[in-house]
Amino acid sequence: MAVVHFSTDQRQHTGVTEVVIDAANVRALVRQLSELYPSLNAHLVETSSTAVAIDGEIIPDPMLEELTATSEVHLVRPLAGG
Amino acid sequence: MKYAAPTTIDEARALLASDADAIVFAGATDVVPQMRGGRPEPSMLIDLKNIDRLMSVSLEGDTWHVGAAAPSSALTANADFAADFPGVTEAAGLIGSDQIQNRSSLGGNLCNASPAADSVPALVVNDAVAVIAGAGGERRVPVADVVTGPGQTSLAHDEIVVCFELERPAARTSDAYLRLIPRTEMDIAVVGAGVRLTLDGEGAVSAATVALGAVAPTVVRVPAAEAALVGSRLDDASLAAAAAAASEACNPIDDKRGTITYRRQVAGVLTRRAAGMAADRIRTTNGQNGAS
Amino acid sequence: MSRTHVTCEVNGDAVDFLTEDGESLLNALRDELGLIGAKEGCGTGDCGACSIIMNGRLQCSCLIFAPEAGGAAITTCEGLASADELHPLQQCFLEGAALQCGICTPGFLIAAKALLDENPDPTETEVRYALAGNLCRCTGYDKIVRSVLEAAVQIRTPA
Amino acid sequence: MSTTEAPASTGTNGNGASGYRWVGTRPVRHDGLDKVAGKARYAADLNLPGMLHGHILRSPHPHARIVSIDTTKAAAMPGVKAVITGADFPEAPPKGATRNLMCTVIARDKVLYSGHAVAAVAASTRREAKAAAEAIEVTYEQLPHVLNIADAMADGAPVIHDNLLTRGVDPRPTEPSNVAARTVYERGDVEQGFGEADIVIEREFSTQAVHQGYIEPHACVVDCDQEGKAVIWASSQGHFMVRSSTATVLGWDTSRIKVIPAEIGGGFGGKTTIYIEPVAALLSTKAGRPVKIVMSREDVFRATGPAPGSIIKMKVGARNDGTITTAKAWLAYENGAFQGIAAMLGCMCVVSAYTLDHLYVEGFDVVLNRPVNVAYRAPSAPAAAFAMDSVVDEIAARLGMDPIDLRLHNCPSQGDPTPYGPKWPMIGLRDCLEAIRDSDHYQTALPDGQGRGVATGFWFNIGEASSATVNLNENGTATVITGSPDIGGSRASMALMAAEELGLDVHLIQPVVGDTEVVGFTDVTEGSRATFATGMAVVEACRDLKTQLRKRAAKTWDCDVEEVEWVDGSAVHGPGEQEPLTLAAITGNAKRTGGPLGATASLNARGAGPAFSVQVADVSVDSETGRVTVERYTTAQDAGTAIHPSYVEGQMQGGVVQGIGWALNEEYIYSDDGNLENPGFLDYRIPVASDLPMIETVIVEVPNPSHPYGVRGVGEVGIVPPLPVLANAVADATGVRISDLPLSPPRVLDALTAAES
Repeated sequence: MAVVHFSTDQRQHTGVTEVVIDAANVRALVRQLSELYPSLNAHLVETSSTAVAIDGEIIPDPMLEELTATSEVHLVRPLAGG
Repeated sequence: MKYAAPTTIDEARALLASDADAIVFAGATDVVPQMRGGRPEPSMLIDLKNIDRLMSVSLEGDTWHVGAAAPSSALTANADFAADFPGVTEAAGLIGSDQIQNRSSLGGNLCNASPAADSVPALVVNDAVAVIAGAGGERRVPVADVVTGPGQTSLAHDEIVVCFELERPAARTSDAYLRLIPRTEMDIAVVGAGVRLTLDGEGAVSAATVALGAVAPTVVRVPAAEAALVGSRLDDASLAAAAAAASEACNPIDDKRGTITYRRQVAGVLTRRAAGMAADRIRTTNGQNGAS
Repeated sequence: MSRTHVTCEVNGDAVDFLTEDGESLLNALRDELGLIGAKEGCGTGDCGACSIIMNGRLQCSCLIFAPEAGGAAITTCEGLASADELHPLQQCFLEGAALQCGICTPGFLIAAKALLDENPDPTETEVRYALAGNLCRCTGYDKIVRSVLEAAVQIRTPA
Repeated sequence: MSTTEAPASTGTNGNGASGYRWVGTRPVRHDGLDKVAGKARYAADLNLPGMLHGHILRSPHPHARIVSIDTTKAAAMPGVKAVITGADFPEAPPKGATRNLMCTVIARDKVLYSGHAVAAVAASTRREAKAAAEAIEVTYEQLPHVLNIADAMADGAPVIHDNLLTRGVDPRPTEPSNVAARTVYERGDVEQGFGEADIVIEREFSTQAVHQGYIEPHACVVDCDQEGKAVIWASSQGHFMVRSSTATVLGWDTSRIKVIPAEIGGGFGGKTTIYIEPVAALLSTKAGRPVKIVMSREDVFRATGPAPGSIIKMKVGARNDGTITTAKAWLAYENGAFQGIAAMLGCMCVVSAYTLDHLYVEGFDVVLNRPVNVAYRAPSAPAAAFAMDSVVDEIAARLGMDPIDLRLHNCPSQGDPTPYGPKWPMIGLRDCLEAIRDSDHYQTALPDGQGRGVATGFWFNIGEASSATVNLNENGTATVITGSPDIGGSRASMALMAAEELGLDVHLIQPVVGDTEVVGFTDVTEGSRATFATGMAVVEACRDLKTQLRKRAAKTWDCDVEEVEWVDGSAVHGPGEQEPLTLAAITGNAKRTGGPLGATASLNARGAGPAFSVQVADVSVDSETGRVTVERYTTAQDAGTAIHPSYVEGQMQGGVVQGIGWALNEEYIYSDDGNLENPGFLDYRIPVASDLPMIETVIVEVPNPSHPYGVRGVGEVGIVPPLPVLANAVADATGVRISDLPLSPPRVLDALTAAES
């Protein structure tokens, strides 16, 4: 279970600002989001939003990341630094 | 490319005359960057630093002889010279880092013919004369007349600047040189201003020379600023008039280092400040400086 | 290009090498003598990473044509330490964390030595101006300046 | 400085008063002696037998089609052993990051900036290689170029990539443009926010492209053999990156390549990518000899990643009590020749130091005929902070509030939402603000004629993958091998953490940066991650070793391992029936108890702690010449825990001074014909020692709960505040607010003159 928050861009594809998803990890969560919002996945690829922030931490390779009932999830782009 | 290290002026001149693509150098502080920057490589590098006369700094009678290849640090380390020409000394001391000052020379600074050369305005206000060795012997040319344009001099290919002659200043005379750079060191002058003043016994200016660098293709003497100073006691009005005249005399360009507007504005400011510094130097030495 | 056989003294040793006439002394030191302490950061005398002391004067070796070194006495960073002891400047740089990436360090040490040889008791301002020809992009100069001032104290008052 | 309820609460200002024996102390770094003795080997310091020198020919045009390249003449020149052009490299895909990398290394059909690599030569000497490269005949068809954001975004602008369709615009455009992407972050209702505001300030800001300015130019030596194996000695922020990127550009399998990390002479983000390694590798393959390439300083400026310039429009509203009600920001960042994420990062950072109920942030990434953008310490954050913290400063002045009080009033804390969505973890912004407020500097009255400025800075910090191997030697010493190049003292940090874990004197630990074949995969040293993430791997390996050491002791004592504790570097028998066994005693006896002891840890580090810095400066301004002098400077930064305080201070001071350079004098200056006019340290003016005062530091320690010692990265955030700090200080000194950087003398004097009239 996790609460997924959508950014302004993403809302155009979801129509909602957030959704509660019952998923054990990010891969399962993304699968369910794709079913719920068919155009979202292409948008995420398009915007390179391949990272996920879970409870504030941005994780660049998140697919197998486990989720808890209280996880707050944002779909974001990976960062780079100097 | 061939390296040559002549020990006499004649030898150096003969080498230069033998090869149209040969160049002379002292510190190479301009030559090396120019070669890296794509300027054609010379066929011969004639090193002038092994010729004694070009390396010496000496006072003979009332005339200072400054070797054209002597490093700037030879001037800044010479307390007697610095006392006579604090402005020339500070100009030489502004050319680059300590590393550069141990190589850069007044001859190179002049013959590189950059409009922004620091030492040239300082030499010009002191009526310095360049001694030039050529086919017909030596000739003496006011420093102001050596550079004819950016990168251009009045020297023939086989001529070499040997030294600079500066007459010791008259009593109650001193000079100053100021430049504007964005950092505190290592930059090329955006504007440079040299001023020499003589004060009379009453503290009024009896003689003044003003020269600006980096504000025109060559160094600019500013007679109007000099006229504004002469007869004055360096009051605000005459200093402002000199500053305005200096700004007016500028013929600058916009480039990566500064704008036309900026250079004009700052030329006036530096002229005023350099005049103040020169006057302070005369007052603090209580007229004891100078030759007589 | 012509070549010149150069004989000189480097860090107290008599050495000789063959160099192309237009080559820099920096490249000769590095390639012919294997003295890699001096670095090329710019090749135009603007960064000081190639600083050496030649005939008692601090200079950028990238601006010196190698044949100019004939008969000269040269000190590079490699010549600062003795067999069993670092130069106080080196020790103070280590203890004062005055280096990060270290590429500019040999040049700073040489420039600082040249300063302290002439002025054993410099002010902070004098240190800053004496080192103005050496660029460091890592440290902001703070710890370098402090370390030079500390070394000056140690050299003036040996333990 | 301050401590919180985090697990590893540490001492004050890096004085080691923390209960740790080694962490927080200041030993001489392990690689220091080589570096002060001139013995440390950087990539350009390596010479191999038979080595050739490579030289790269670069485009003199900012935008041109390559019609033809004739290498015949060059190939016949003396000493030449190999000549290559873009045609010798694998074809690049039509778009994406791989194309951008491949086309940065060498141009294909078009050159996209002056300095773009076009061809290369390997020859026996540097001079021969250069002469031959210059003899390569390239025919160009020049194309119109764009050099700045306004021109690139204008209708009818020359299009650089004919397949670049703006991302983030719905519906997606069908015609190409120079706008690579649009990014939006939004919360609440900004109009409502402005409605609630008593004052609204709207300003436009610009910054110029600046270079990282590392003193060591890029250099590498590559030796390819007849079996197709390549050994690369490279100066980079990550040798595994060099391996994978070189493999990508050449279409090689990574296992063909071994990368040996040379010492690195500064990076600051600029060496998180490659330029020359694949070129040298191909030349070496063709010539059958090792090839060295060393970039000239001019080429470093012309062809390697600067940080982008920007235009930022800010509109901020606040109530009379100092509450910032809303912010609206429009940001456009230069991307160089290839699309990047500069504006996206700027959008994420721009209001991060403030709690806002209403915000709208829109960013545009814009491609230009300039070299590719590469990271530079907290990329994109400095320009963003310049805009926001300039406006905030103006608000404070208008409201008559102390600028630190105003920031404290709007300061986010743990659990508040970030502007980009997720919630803040534990952060130290408030602590940094208080540290500056309470500093001697801020408490000292401003000298007459000077101006004082304060500002904040934020940077994410990142984790990523790291590996470490720790081997215990038979004499009781340890070797710590990591894959993180040591840019500024990280060997010492690794050794200190290992010393703390193992209870071993830090000088008995030898930290080593291992090549790609001796240590596990490790990401680039970027995002302030080395001490955080690689340190975490070191700690994990050491903890594994401690378990092994306890087992060996249990075996020796013939007791249960649960009865053995590891205390201060020795195995201690809980029941007290045995004399403690030192680490050296156990390793000396290791063959009898099961063999040598070693442990490896590889991990993907999680929980990088966000970094904040707050800084204050006093400046004087020469009102007649516009010269700005920094008279006093103090920086406070949240380090989490300072492992080696001297090098934490060093990172803080170095970042500040780079920021001062950015604020005052550094800028890329292009001529109208698209050539860089200041590709050297003479006219690209990085600060020199005499430009600066001492940079006073206050290490704030709000430990990061995700790291065993509480480490946050310290490498980047220091560069963020100086831009607004100095602009605010100049405004305070002169009464004139300047919104275009750099604050160079002509610009400042212009502004002062304009304000007078």
